[in-house]
Amino acid sequence: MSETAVRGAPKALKELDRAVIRFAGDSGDGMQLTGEQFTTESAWAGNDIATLPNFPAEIRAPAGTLFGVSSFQLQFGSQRVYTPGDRLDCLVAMNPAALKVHLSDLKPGGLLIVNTAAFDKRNLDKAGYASPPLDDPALAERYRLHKVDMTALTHEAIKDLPLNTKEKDRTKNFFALGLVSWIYTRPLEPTLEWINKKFAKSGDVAEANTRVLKAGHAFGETAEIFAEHYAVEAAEMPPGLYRAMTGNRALAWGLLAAAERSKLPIVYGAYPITPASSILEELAMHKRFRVRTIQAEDEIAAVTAAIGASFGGAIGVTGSSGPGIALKAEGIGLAVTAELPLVIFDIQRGGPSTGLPTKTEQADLMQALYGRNSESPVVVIAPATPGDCFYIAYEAVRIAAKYMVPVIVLSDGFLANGSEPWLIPDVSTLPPIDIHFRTEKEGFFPYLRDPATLSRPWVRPGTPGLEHRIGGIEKQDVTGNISYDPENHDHMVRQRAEKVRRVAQEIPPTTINGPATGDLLVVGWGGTYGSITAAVERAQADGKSVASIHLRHLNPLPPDLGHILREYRKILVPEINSGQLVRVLRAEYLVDAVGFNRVRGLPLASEEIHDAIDQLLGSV
Amino acid sequence: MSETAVRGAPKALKELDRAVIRFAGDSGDGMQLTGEQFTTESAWAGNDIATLPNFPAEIRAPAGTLFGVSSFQLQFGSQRVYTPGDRLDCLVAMNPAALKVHLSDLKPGGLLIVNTAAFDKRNLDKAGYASPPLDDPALAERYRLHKVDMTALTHEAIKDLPLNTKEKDRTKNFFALGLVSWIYTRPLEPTLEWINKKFAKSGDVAEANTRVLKAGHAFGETAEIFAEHYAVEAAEMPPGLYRAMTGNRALAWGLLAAAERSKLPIVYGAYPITPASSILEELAMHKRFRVRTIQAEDEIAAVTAAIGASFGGAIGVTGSSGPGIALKAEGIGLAVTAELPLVIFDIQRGGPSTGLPTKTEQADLMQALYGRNSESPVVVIAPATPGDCFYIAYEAVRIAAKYMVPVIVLSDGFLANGSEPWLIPDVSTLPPIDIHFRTEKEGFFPYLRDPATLSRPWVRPGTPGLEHRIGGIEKQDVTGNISYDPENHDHMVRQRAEKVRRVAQEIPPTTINGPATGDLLVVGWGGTYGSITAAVERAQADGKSVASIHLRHLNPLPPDLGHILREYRKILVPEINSGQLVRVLRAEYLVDAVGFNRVRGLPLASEEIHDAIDQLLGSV
Amino acid sequence: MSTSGAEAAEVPKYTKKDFESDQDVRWCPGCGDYAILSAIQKSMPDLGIPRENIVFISGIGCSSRFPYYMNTYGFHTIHGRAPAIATGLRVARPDLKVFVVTGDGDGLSIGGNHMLHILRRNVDVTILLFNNRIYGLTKGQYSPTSELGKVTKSTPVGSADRPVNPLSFALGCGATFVGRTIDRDMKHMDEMLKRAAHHKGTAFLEILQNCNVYNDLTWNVLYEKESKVAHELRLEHGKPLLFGPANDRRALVMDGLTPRVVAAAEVGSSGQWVHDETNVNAAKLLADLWTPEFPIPIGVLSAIQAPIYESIVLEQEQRAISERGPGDITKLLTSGDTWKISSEGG
Amino acid sequence: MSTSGAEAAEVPKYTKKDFESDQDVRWCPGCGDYAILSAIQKSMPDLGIPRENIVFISGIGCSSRFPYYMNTYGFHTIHGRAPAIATGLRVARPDLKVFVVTGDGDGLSIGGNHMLHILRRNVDVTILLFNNRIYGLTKGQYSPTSELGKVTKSTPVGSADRPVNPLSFALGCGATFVGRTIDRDMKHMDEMLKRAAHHKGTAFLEILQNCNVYNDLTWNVLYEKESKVAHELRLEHGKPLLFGPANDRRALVMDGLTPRVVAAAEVGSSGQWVHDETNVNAAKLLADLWTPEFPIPIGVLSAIQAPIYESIVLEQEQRAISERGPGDITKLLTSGDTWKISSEGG
Ligand SMILES: Cc1ncc(C[n+]2csc(CCOP(=O)(O)OP(=O)(O)O)c2C)c(N)n1
Ligand SMILES: Cc1ncc(C[n+]2csc(CCOP(=O)(O)OP(=O)(O)O)c2C)c(N)n1
Ligand code: SF4
Ligand code: SF4
Ligand SMILES: [Mg+2]
Ligand SMILES: [Mg+2]
Repeated sequence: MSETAVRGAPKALKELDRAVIRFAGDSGDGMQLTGEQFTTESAWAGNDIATLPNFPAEIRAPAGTLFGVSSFQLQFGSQRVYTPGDRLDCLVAMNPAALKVHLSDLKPGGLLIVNTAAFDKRNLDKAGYASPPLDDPALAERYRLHKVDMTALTHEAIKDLPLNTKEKDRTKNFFALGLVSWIYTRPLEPTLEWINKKFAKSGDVAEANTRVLKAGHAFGETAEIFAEHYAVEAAEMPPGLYRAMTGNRALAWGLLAAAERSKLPIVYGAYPITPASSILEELAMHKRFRVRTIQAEDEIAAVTAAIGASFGGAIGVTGSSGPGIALKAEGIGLAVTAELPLVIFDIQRGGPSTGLPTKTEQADLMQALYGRNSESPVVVIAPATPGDCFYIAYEAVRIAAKYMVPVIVLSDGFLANGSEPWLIPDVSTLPPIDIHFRTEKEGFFPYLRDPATLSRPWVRPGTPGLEHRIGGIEKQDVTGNISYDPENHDHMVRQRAEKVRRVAQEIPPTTINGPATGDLLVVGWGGTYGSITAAVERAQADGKSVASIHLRHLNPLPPDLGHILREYRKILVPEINSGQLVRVLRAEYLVDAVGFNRVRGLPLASEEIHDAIDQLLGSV
Repeated sequence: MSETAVRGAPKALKELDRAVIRFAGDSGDGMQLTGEQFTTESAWAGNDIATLPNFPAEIRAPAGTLFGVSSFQLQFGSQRVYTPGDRLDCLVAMNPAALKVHLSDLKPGGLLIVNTAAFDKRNLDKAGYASPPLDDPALAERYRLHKVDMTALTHEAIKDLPLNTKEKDRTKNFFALGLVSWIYTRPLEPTLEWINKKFAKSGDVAEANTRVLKAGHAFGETAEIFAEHYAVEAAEMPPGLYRAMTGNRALAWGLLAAAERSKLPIVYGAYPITPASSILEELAMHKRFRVRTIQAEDEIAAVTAAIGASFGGAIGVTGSSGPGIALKAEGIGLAVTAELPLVIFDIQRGGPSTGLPTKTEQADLMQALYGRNSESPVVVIAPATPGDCFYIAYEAVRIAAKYMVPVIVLSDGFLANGSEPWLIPDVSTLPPIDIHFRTEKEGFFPYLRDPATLSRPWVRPGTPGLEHRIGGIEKQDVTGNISYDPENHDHMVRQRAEKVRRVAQEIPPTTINGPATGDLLVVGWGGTYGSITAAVERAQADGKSVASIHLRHLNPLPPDLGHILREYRKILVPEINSGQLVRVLRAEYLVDAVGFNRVRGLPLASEEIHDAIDQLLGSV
Repeated sequence: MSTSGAEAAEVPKYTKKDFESDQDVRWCPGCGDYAILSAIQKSMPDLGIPRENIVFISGIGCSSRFPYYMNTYGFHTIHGRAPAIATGLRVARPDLKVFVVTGDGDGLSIGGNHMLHILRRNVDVTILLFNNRIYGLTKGQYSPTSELGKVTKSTPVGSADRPVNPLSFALGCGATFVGRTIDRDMKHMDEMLKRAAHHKGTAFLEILQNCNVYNDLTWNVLYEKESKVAHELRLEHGKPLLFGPANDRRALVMDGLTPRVVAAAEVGSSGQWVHDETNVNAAKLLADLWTPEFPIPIGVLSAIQAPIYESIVLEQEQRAISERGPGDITKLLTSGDTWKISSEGG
Repeated sequence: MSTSGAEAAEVPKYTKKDFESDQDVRWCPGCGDYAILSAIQKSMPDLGIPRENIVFISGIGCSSRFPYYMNTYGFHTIHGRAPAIATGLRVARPDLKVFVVTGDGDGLSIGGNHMLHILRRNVDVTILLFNNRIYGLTKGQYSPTSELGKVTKSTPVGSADRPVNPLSFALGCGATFVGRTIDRDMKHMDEMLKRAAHHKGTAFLEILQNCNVYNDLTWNVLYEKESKVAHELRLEHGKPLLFGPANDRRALVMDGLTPRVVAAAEVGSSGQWVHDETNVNAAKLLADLWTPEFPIPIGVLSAIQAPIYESIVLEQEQRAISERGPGDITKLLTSGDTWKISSEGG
């Protein structure tokens, strides 16, 4: 991180172009809230931001345990920030367990702030520390260690308020927030506003949080221990109105936009599952958009209810995570052969089976492409960033309705919970979603296809004279009558495949980040967009002949992809799986693409991707 | 078909080296039985045989309708017979609908035998014949047409028996059987024996069928209309005791053999579905082998019940067809991560969705490989012929137990119902299935792996001192304790994949049918073995530089496969799907393999494969 | 909401013919499904709903082939899922009249969970369960309603499962309408079909059906004239529970919490058990009765009113719109914490 | 068969400690699951079964984390499938004592179908359903047992589904043992756990459980001393249905087919309703009762004997073997139609 001294500050104010901070503590310590507030403050400061919340599968894991540690990481900068960052400039550890779990990610010489009050014998034992780590001189040598008794300072600041000890304790995360806000010169206004809104009804709590926040801030200002603090300038970002956006909210709002533009009700059938549940919960709050949520008895009912809705002339949507998507396979197959619009959100998480419910992964690509009996082609698309989820959801509805086809959206736990400053779009500029239900009797057949899209007519039950029956048994093209004719079956298999291929018409030319031809092309999809872009731009800065492309459309693939791949001597495909897209590319284009694969439940580190690039180029 | 006159027969007896015959009629006409009996007679005659039953999805489709036609085809020969044959030497049509549906498959000059009694106005209308086809002179020109009033002749033969008209009518299929048996000089003994066994309790019915069978035979002998008949010599087949074997029975019996050799009970959990149901039904008849069948409430219960049995120390097996396998995906994922033995039979049928329940297909390969959430590797194997199903089922159990891994067996509707003369093996020569349950407490850990197989110990509940818990959440290697540790997860993902890769140790060297290097290699898997081999041997006879290999192991692939593929200039992969194995080979070995794909619910015609070979070679 | 929309539209005068589709019927000759099909087609005009507003949803099975033969909208879906699909359809289109046709396997084996949940949600759907106590389409394996010890293809020495009683199950799930009728009693079927179709909320009607190929005469006790008279108990609201031939009339009475059969003569009208469709407790008692100890109840066991799932869903939507106006995506996007970045910014 | 094998083995003297595993318990502080865990561990020695012959199977949910904390064999499987897995295990190993631990979501939402079928089959498994009327593990969406109109994360203006009553559902499925107990009544839990565990066949025990994070005090009526005394109806076989404080004792009586609450004094012992666990009709009536109109029944509603699925399956196997000897694959392969081909052949 480049530092330049700035004059005239009471304490030395150094300027940074980016910083990576992690707040870590007990599930009960409110680290997620602390991180979110720090994010908002940084957004106000005009920085670009990427965040990474990380919490245990247990609801409220017992205090002090290693598995109970919850953390929130963000990177903010005066330039484009692609990822939450790999290694930390600053770690705030609210207890020994947090220190134990996260210390290894802190850069040597990094800022380490600990709440000494939590470092008692019990907590040290729970964290498995034989001896008190803070007494170990090595720690202070390796890092810029700051021991702060936040608990005491917090209680001091509000001792006169009529709250019990537990309630007072609960505010200490705002002490940490205030302190770190001072260190990075963040504006406190947004948090103060939040406090007043949130605790409007309980004045004392509002007062307590306000005071503690300011106390933390003042502590940094005055305490001797902090020699300097930092400024991170506002980033060069396209002008406009911004908001913080998480992936799941963006998916939900993308559906709302689609409902408004298509003028159709949306029926969202879902069964709760981490990390997809918040889509259901978000949609349930927006009934005014004629989005109807059904919390179904299971995933099979969720997808089939959505199919029933599509049959009725609404937009049927369902969402889940890997295990739930597996259960929907048979239902999706029905939508494929019934040729009805259907949107399926798959918020990928660590697997197999129950796996790592709260961790991220990209390993459902093959399931999305092939996870059904027989030849059952569907459209597969994936968002690149939290904000992109908005456009992807909208696009999914548009394609599903236009082609009468299921569309699977592959998001993941990282995109779902991560957030970024998001330029609010002018919805009227989105491509229209024109629905025309067939009403003319003349020449109607249920499987009479549109020559351009091969889609069959969508008929709303209730339309006089168009009464008809469809089903899951193979049917004759055009008439839709049950047919066991061998040639017709072969024909229908090809029609269903060709219809999905036609969706390639909808894919814009692929943008290449870097030279149009060169030594190495890095190909990515989904939530690894940030890590890959950061790594590639670093390699380019090193003067390497490297480019990257990001695939939002995974089936069908972009028409220009084959051509692009052949312009590079090597192809690297980083994925959070054992190599799925790389197999698809090899099979499709017969190119010797190689994978970079780490399946740790975490985003890929751009540093590691950068190293992989070097290695592969080394061998050029 | 080569014909050579033979002296001294009352009617000219010509010798053929092979013949293809199809019996076709109403679902109610007993064509399946007729075909099966003719098959047995041909087996007695020492021919090699391949059969193709083909019946409607409806149970008893209304009489006379096109969709109600049921047929049974077989090829028998004095040389190795690989397929039921593409085009027919002889077609027996019991009614107009049967003629309408099947005539196009009869070779010009082929033998056409029709039951004139069924060609009344009603039946002609139902079959959609504007004018009576039998009166059309073109028919008699194009084929050797024989109009026989089988119904009348049948009634004549048994007019004195105390059976009602309906009962008498029902025997007419045996008239056809007798007639065709004479034409191809088949021994009647097996059928006569069958009649006496089957109708032991009802003497009149036995008498009726016997008389009608002989009447049909005599009719051929005496009636003027048949100028000649044919002999097909016994085939050169490995000596030994033979029986007719169908694929589903072979799968069931393979499990019985595995139960006997492993000394473990087998729990078969299944939910009925065509064409897999007969495995459940067959197993239910063999309780003495300690095979316990559970007809579960659905496919999810079927697979999870099997998993529960494996956890208990039995061999858990489940079976279904494509739609049911889709429902089992989540359960299979549990077995993957719990690392328990599990065998899954997938009897593939036409799809997607409900599709064509009674027709065959090979389109579940991708589902078997990838149809689960996240990285969820399993072993996938496939039988080549009906009889091979016996060895595949046995092998599946052996591998599942040795590696503590799920094994998916991909059979199909054609193998399931088709039959072949099968050399009865000496079961004691099969590789042993040694089960050792862990009992030593010393140094026990649930996920402590065997260095050779990477399999974890199998512990029978009830073993003192080894009480332990497993589950679907990611676990620490060795200890099996729940673990969210990123590095451990990456490690476990690789361990599970490597364990499946190690199964390659079990795969014998691939046998190459043809030159070890050349212009073209045809690669096949599953039920297309026969069609491919026949086509390739024909091409070889034409002097082409062509070889073929057949893959029984689809995951992992044979270790020598990559090397073999590189020995040929072109690679052709015929499949009854849109190109699945071909994608796997291209991705894995980066070879420019091309597919030959017809998805018609029928076996591939070896003729078409032969043409495809010519085409590809033409372009060499 | 419910099907009001449908009733609003003005309705042509229909006959049975208007509800016959052009598809070949593909059941076995002699199958009980033929009679049910004709009874349902016959009962349609009585609904007073335009044909285009009627939808038949089914799963998989011989019974589930049903929609193809109705000249209405229809969807032959996948095995066991029809109730869930119908739920989604009703939430999207509360103006449609929705029927679900299912079998004992489709509705109570693989589809049992969806059956439970549609019944407790009380979605406004008419469910017709054709119970032939066998899996017909898959050629004769036992079903969840088959008798314990039933010998079938999959149970050569007899099944080991106690059967589920569809009516008891439905009542245990909180069904608001539960009835039973027979494929060979056209008049009763017609009555019951109309009762079920007019019920507001989920109507569960079990139709005893003959599979003459794989389970012929499984309901013979109700087919043969004499045994039918002897064992059939016709339930009629407000009428006492009497059954049996005129010369041997019997009454069903309660003895504490145990039902008993006594000679009708023995009980004065005061002691009689008068059928009350609104008494769910009584319905649960009746659902469990069967020969030989008891008569077989036929008719409407229970019919009550309860909140309808999709009506509440739609009311919530209407309320939200009337209170705060229809959704406006632009307003939503710009609501809450936002900040401007001016072109000079950064 | 049942668990006889287990009982045969000679059994060490256990204490609660012997059933505590070495795993950290990962529930929220204050969760009702802690009390249930300790009650179950405490009840284990009473089983008189060697620890290694006991297996706990669960699905997914906070409640389903249970097996990790028991020092027995355990399998934490997938969501809703525990009953099916337990069925397969019992068929393979009728010598093991098998428990299923599940939740209101795991057992009655996604797992409803397996619950129906294990109950009708009467597999010899003890099912413990922790009912907190919420989805805990997924952080607070409503469940199938949540009250109509329940406001949760997924239902901001209230749920639209009528809840399912676990006891009525189980009885409708033909359950042979149905009981209810409470996480905050150690003594009663202990009694009920033992009763359930000793039942032959499927025992269904609902345990009212507090989720203090997402649905705190949902069972408060049975937590607060006073209201507990006022509303709890303790069911005891052979005892009259009396409840309420000493100074205001009340009796539950039948008025025709409708239960009524009257002052205890009013009914002579003759008019009393004496609880009979073997009367399923009575159990069905009791299952539907709840405050405010009625008391809340706690205890064993119904306990009857019926054929056990896996026992029949195993008997069929034993009979086949004893009648025709153990299977012999070589005999089978060479049975029926076979023919020889001699080396000269062809
Ligand atoms: C997922 C799935 N599993 C199994 C089947 C096979 N199957 C079709 S219908 C049926 C049972 C039909 O029984 P029932 O519902 O009683 O209908 P019936 O044929 O008796 O009218 C089964 C098991 C299927 N089509 N799909
Ligand atoms: C197939 C599948 N769907 C959904 C989930 C997510 N999930 C886990 S537990 C649960 C519900 C738990 O509720 P309950 O059974 O009442 O248990 P509790 O946490 O309340 O004890 C859900 C929906 C999952 N793990 N797997
Ligand atoms: S199998 Fe049975 S239920 Fe199916 S159509 Fe035939 S008779 Fe009817
Ligand atoms: S979320 Fe509720 S049920 Fe789950 S552990 Fe916490 S308190 Fe218990
Ligand atoms: Mg049935
Ligand atoms: Mg719960």
